[in-house]
Amino acid sequence: MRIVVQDAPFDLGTEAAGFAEGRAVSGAVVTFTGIVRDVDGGLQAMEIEHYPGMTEAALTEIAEQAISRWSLEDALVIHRHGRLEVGDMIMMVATAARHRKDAFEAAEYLMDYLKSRAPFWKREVTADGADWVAARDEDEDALGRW
Amino acid sequence: MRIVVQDAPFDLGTEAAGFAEGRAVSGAVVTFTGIVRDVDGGLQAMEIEHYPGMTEAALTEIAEQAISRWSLEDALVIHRHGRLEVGDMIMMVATAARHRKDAFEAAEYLMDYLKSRAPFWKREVTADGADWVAARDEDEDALGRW
Amino acid sequence: MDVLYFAWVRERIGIPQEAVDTQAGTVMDLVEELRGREERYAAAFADISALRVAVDQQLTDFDAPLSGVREVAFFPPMTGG
Amino acid sequence: MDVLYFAWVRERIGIPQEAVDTQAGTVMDLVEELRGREERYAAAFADISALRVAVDQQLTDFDAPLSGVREVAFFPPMTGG
Repeated sequence: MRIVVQDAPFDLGTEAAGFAEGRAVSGAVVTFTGIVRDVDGGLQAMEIEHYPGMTEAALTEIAEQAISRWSLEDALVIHRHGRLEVGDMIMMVATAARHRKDAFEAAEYLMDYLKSRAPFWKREVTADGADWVAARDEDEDALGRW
Repeated sequence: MRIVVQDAPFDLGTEAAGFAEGRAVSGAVVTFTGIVRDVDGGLQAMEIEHYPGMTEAALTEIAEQAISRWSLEDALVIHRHGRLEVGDMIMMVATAARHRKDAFEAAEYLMDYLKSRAPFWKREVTADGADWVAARDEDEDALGRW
Repeated sequence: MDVLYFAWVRERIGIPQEAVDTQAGTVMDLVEELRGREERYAAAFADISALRVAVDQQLTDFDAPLSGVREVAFFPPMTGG
Repeated sequence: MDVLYFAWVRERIGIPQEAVDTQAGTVMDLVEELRGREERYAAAFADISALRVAVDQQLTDFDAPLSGVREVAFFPPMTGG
């Protein structure tokens, strides 16, 4: 398991290839990558604040839960903070399991918990100023299925 | 959309990074990678036969269905044939959507259809000889949810 | 019409492909015709519930008509991914 | 005890962190105490249903006891991923 919290960019290609490299136990590797998206056409930047210390602990706990529940061979979580531009990669998760269903479910679980239970807060900067992104009810509701 | 059927290896890192590169419409990119797994400890190789012509047509149709149903910005399917060793990557799919739920579902849909509706046949080579892999009922059943 | 065989169907019949001159109206008629040829065909087509068929590279079923068809393929259930 | 504020809670109160000397028994008692201080605290804690709390870096609720606690953090619902 690897948990990375950093302001620097990460390289999806290197991370995905490194994670999948030489697996003979797992037949299935799933990755999810989140990218800064310009929803209404005026986004200048996305700023991400986090809670140093608690962030790493929360991500570790979420990943350990996923590994145990789906018997994963491995899991990876990378999450950036600081200022990001449109098109920048915000975060990624990766899961390795014997069967595809487990790898998919575990990756969705990681994402659902990461959205609402890891201490990150997003702020969108536009020409009109900066606004904190409101948590969405459907993200909270998504936890109900696990 | 890109559909690739080849006997040569592919580079997951290059493919994943290239697929996700510079997306400003999609906030979510999911990849699935299938790897040759040594299930019972005696696998020497996996041989994959396919139906040239029909394979590309079937994969294109499956990907078009996924793009239309989940309003994907893009989809990628790469599938190898020929002789593969344990740990080799067999295939990958990638999906790009605005929201994570769509990207995940579309990738699972691609995988479910690719398992049972694209003309590939796997044969496992062990010290005892070579055996065609039997289709699993649960793979056929998986189509029922779509 | 070209008839193609894949995986263990190909192995059982012993060839990957052949040209077949037939008046068969449906896939099932063609199967009956092939079964009557030789033991290896009878063995390959013994249980058609274990087989799948594509007509002009589209998956279909054994009732499918063959008029105007250029290519028919027989194979076991697919195991991609 | 260290009290930390994040996102718009931090902005409303105007500082990211402060040391608070308190006898508060629970998080809610601490909230009441802070509310009584100044308008900016009252504003930040006006609607606690819009807030989340972590005690020693573990998410918890406003009934949580504070004995032996070193760090309490207040913030809006998280928006990671």
